[in-house]
Amino acid sequence: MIILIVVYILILVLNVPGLIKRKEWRELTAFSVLYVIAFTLGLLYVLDVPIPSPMKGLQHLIADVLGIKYPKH
Amino acid sequence: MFRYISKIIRYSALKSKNAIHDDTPDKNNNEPILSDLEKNLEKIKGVLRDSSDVTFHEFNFGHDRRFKGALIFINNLTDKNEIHKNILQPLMYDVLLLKKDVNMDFTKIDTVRKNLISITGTQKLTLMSDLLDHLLTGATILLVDGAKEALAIKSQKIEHRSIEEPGTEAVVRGPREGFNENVNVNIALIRRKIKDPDLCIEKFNIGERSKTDVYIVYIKNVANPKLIEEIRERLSRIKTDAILESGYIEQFIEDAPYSIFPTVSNSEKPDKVVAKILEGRAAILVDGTPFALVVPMLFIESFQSGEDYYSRPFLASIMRLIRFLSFIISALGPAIYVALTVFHQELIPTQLLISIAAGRERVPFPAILEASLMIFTFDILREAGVRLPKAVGQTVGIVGALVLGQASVEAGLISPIMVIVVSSTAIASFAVPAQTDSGTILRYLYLALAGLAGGFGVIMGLLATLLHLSSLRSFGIPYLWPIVPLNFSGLKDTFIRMPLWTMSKRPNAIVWDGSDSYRQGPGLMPSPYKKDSDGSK
Amino acid sequence: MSIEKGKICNLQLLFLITGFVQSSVLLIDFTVVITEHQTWMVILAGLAIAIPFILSYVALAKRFHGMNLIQINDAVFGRFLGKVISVYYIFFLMMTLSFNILDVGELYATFLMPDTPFIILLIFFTATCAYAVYKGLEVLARVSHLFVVVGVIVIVSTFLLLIDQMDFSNFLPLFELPFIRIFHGIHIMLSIPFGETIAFLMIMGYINKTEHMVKNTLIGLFIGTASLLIAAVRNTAVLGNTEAIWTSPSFQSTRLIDIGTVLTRMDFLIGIAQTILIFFKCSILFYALVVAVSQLFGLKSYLPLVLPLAGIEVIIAATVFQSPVDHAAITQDAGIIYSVPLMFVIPPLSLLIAKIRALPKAERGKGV
Amino acid sequence: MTKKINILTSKLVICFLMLFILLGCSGGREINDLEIVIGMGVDKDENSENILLTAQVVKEGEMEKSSGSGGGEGDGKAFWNVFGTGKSVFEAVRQITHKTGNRLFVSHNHVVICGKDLALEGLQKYIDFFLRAHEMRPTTIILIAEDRALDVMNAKPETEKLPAMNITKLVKTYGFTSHFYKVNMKDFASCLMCGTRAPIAPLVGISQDKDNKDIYVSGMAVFNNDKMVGRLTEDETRGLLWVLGKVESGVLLISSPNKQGKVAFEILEAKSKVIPEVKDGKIVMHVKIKGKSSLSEQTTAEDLATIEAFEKMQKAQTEAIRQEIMAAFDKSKELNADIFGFGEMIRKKHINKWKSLKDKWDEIYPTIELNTDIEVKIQKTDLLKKPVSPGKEEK
Repeated sequence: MIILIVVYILILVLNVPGLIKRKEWRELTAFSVLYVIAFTLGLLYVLDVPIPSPMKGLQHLIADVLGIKYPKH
Repeated sequence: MFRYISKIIRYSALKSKNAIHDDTPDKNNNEPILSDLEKNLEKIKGVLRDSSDVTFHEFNFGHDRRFKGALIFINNLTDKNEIHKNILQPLMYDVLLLKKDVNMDFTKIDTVRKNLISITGTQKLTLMSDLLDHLLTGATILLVDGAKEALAIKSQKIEHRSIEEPGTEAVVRGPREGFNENVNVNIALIRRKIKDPDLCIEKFNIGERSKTDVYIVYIKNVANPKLIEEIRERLSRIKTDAILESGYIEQFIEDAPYSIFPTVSNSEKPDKVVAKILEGRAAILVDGTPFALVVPMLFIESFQSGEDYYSRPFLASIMRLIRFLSFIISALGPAIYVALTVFHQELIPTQLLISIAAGRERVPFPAILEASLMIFTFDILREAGVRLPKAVGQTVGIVGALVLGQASVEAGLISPIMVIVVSSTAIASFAVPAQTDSGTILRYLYLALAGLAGGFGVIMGLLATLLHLSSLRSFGIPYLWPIVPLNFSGLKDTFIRMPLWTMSKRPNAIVWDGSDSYRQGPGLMPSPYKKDSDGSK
Repeated sequence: MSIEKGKICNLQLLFLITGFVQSSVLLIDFTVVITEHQTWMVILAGLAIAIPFILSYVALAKRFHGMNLIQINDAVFGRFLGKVISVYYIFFLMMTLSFNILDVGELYATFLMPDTPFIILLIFFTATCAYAVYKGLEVLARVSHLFVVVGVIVIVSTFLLLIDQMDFSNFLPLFELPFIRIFHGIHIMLSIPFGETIAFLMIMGYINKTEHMVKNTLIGLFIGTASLLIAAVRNTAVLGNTEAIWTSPSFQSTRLIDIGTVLTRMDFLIGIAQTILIFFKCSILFYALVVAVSQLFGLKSYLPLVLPLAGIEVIIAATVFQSPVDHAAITQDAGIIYSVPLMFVIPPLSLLIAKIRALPKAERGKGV
Repeated sequence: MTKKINILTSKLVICFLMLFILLGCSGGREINDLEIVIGMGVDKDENSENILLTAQVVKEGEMEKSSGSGGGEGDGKAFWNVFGTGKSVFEAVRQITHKTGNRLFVSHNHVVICGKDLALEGLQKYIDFFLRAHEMRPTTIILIAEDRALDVMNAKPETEKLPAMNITKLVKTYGFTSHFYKVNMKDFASCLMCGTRAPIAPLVGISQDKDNKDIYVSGMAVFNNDKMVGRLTEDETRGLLWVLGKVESGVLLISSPNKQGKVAFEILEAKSKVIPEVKDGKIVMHVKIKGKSSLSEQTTAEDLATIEAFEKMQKAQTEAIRQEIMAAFDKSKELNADIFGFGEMIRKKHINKWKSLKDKWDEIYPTIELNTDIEVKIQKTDLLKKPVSPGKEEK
């Protein structure tokens, strides 16, 4: 938990000042969006909150809804 | 955040530097030399009022002693004999040999120079600052009343060591001479090996206070003009107060100041420097140090020794492979040991594992601690051994060997295998002198990684090192050339050394397309006898 | 405006592709369970089928020189649809990258260092990949031949070290399995090493000369496939009928090395070599992903996105599958089905549309 | 720009290093904390359903001591046999930690010895762990004890300090006689998985002479599926190995041409090829064996270095080999265990016919015919041309 926060603060420190100095607001926005997602995911992981797996969803969609799948061998 | 802090530091540094500039007393440096001798002398005396080693010698000369002159020099930098014999004597007495009616006008400095001074290497000066510069580098300044110019006469007498065999880079076969602290001697040593009009020696003067002479030495048509331009540019960018050693220059011009790998090589041996100049590199000689810098540096240069080329290629190739191996051992030895014994015991053959385990039975520390302790002790010993006088150094060595080798094992602090690992690592690290520093740092780094994540950590560290190395450039040349990027003709002189007659091209990363990139023509492979030769058989 | 400033040369492309394909040596294990001793056939068939598609990627890259996949999508399918397809691609790249990171994690968690926490291995590994991406494509391309050399040495040396344990009658009978299994195997083969080369569409735009691209791509593919083939042959010849029971046959076969009493348990060294190869693949994928995302957002530099994306990838890799069993089951099924349009439909389709609309000329000014 | 990146990356490196230190992960184990297991034995526990697992742990100190200071016999056994019981192998392995205090380190486990009672009951449920555990080597040698594995593990050999190492060495050098064969876990599993092929494993026992126990390996245990059903004698084993082409060397004894004594040959090389033939339900296996041998010893005084004698001896040799093969074949029929893997061979060559044979292989196997074609050439007579005998003139 603490490690996670430290790491993410480090990431922030590494990237943000440069972006602000170079006035790259678009980059900053993209960075912040991804940063927030990454931090949220990390936090959820550390807190043991189950994170939905996109592949499970796909499997469900493709195999059960669309019915495309290989037979069991 | 770090960036802000560093900015503040940088700013304050800049400010303090400016402050130094403001304090300098010679504000009037750029004033011209006046025709009034008294005033000139007054001014110079004003600037150098606290320097007790400056001699001002005023005298009259000419047939009727109507010309007034003054000699200014620094006592210990100049050769008094020379001044007496070749400056004062002609001015005051030999002038009398001239017929009276010649009536020269000795208020013109040119007339004085051409007719009376019997030393070569004189220079006319018009500015006060130039005058001071020359005076402080050891020239004798001649001022004549009525002339708006001064004459700087070279009469330096600089004490220097004789040419000796350098302490580093000892060879079994090859020239024994080494550079010394006098840059003029060093240039002479180079000049003596390349008798080519294309050999260029460009002079720079760097250091606000030290005014150190720095020379770029290269061969026109062989070295890439872009490289030379880059060096000039980087050298002229240096604004510092003193250059005491070539290391100062190195740190101001290197490509990757944050890298642990050096991107500028140095050498004490003229033959080595000349060989590199002939490959299209440029040497930077700095007054006051026997170490010449050579740029650009390639990583493989660290593994090449001058002797490789003097001895026949077979053993030289094996030796070179051994050097590569020793670098690997020196960087990875303890890390591999720790990774194996802590994480991957299954890789050790059973019998060996059992004896390692038996050796470690009494050792209370974890392997990582044991290893770092041992390496640390070794580094202490090394540092102490280098700094101490020779006689004491040996004692330290013996004591150290006993402490490290025997006592600590018997006391159960260190396992015998660890002693073997660390000592072989230590020995190996000296096989590649150019990379000893980086090897030492890497050793600690990899050891830490090995202790944390075993072989996985080490391999990740290696990958990062590889990527770092291959992203480095030294004056535009990829550092790992010819391995990364791959160059087959360059590989002839990498892991093995091919015979000299096969390497007819200079390294093609360094020389540029328009240059004379061939060392020699093809077909130089020696053969017992030629068909057409009419000589003995 | 292209994001990457470095240029790569043709020979480097060859090595990049070789290394990319070669690094799937561990991943043929997904196929082995299904096709057993006929895996080698499946690899060859996969290559044969994949070549036209990969050539279509190359043709696309040549046609839109200097542009990457995202730009091509925008150019071909228009602003909106292009963006949708690009997001699809980005999802694919993200998933593929996380699977590969996970593969390393599983390799270590199952075989080499089961006592070390899984997530830490992932972080270590992803951090190193991020470092590689920071260094840029040019550096990666420059060192690519070293990775290929490591791969070839490892694969060939394990083959040679195991040669006395091989029983080539294990390949008999030649045709035993029902066709559907072979087909399934071919599909996996097509997707996992070959189809993933779609990531190269993010890179191919930066090649300085387009002349020998086809040739070099093909040679790269052949060398890479040869490595896979050697590994598959080794596995089958050594493991025989037990091939299908192991969690990782490729790895198990190297565990059998027993030369004298010293050269045993080479598995860790092999594991390291595999790690290096997968690292190479992951770096390429990561690079493609980062560039794709920053292109989608229209950024000038991809560097700020590296670390957040690395963070996301680690978590995805850690949570996407519950266990290797899950991993294998889903990869063999939905994992290869969802990406079919990306690999085998969209690129040829874009090529076709581009041809009909004579696109690159009209769009070049915008793309460059 | 690039410079900025350089600074950034170097900071990045520093940060990751900090990260590593922060995480301070460790999955390592100090070598001192290892209990190095070099051999394991599995037996049935006397009174219950449990199994009794013997792990042979090396006592490193003892190992070093005797090698360092020469003699010093003392009571110092260099190994420690620890026992654990449990319903499964893994449970028993973990049970052992109650006695050792450390987890067992089984990466250097060289042999697994199964007790006879266990083998009779079926091995399938016990070998899983030995293949699955990541520390185990698939090259671990498997042996069947003639009685209890525990006794074998306890025997203290003279030259080697560790019984398990001794057994490994014995098995690995099977080639001197080819009277047994090295079977490792992976081979055993492979046979077991095949369905038709009968797994085999060497048998190990102890011979009590005077006060010393010696370990010996001879013959093979034959399994049907995973249950031990019988054993091959030494000659039968070699018969089996002839067919499989695994004979490396060995002594071949025949009576001399004049029937007065014996001649011993050393087998130098042997190759085999088996061609299955399926003709209207009848299966004939053609075994072709090619080999080389050298005359190593003779007990008679006759001059054997003649062309005629060579011919006769070669014939006798062929006959001896055929007998060995047939002995093995008959035994396998008797046990109805396809130790040769004929079924596999048929599957590989005649997949279509195999499909119909597969289900009733048990019934078909005893009806298989074996056709041998053996050609073993005598290559040399070593250092002597003529026998060491006083009466040359007698001839």
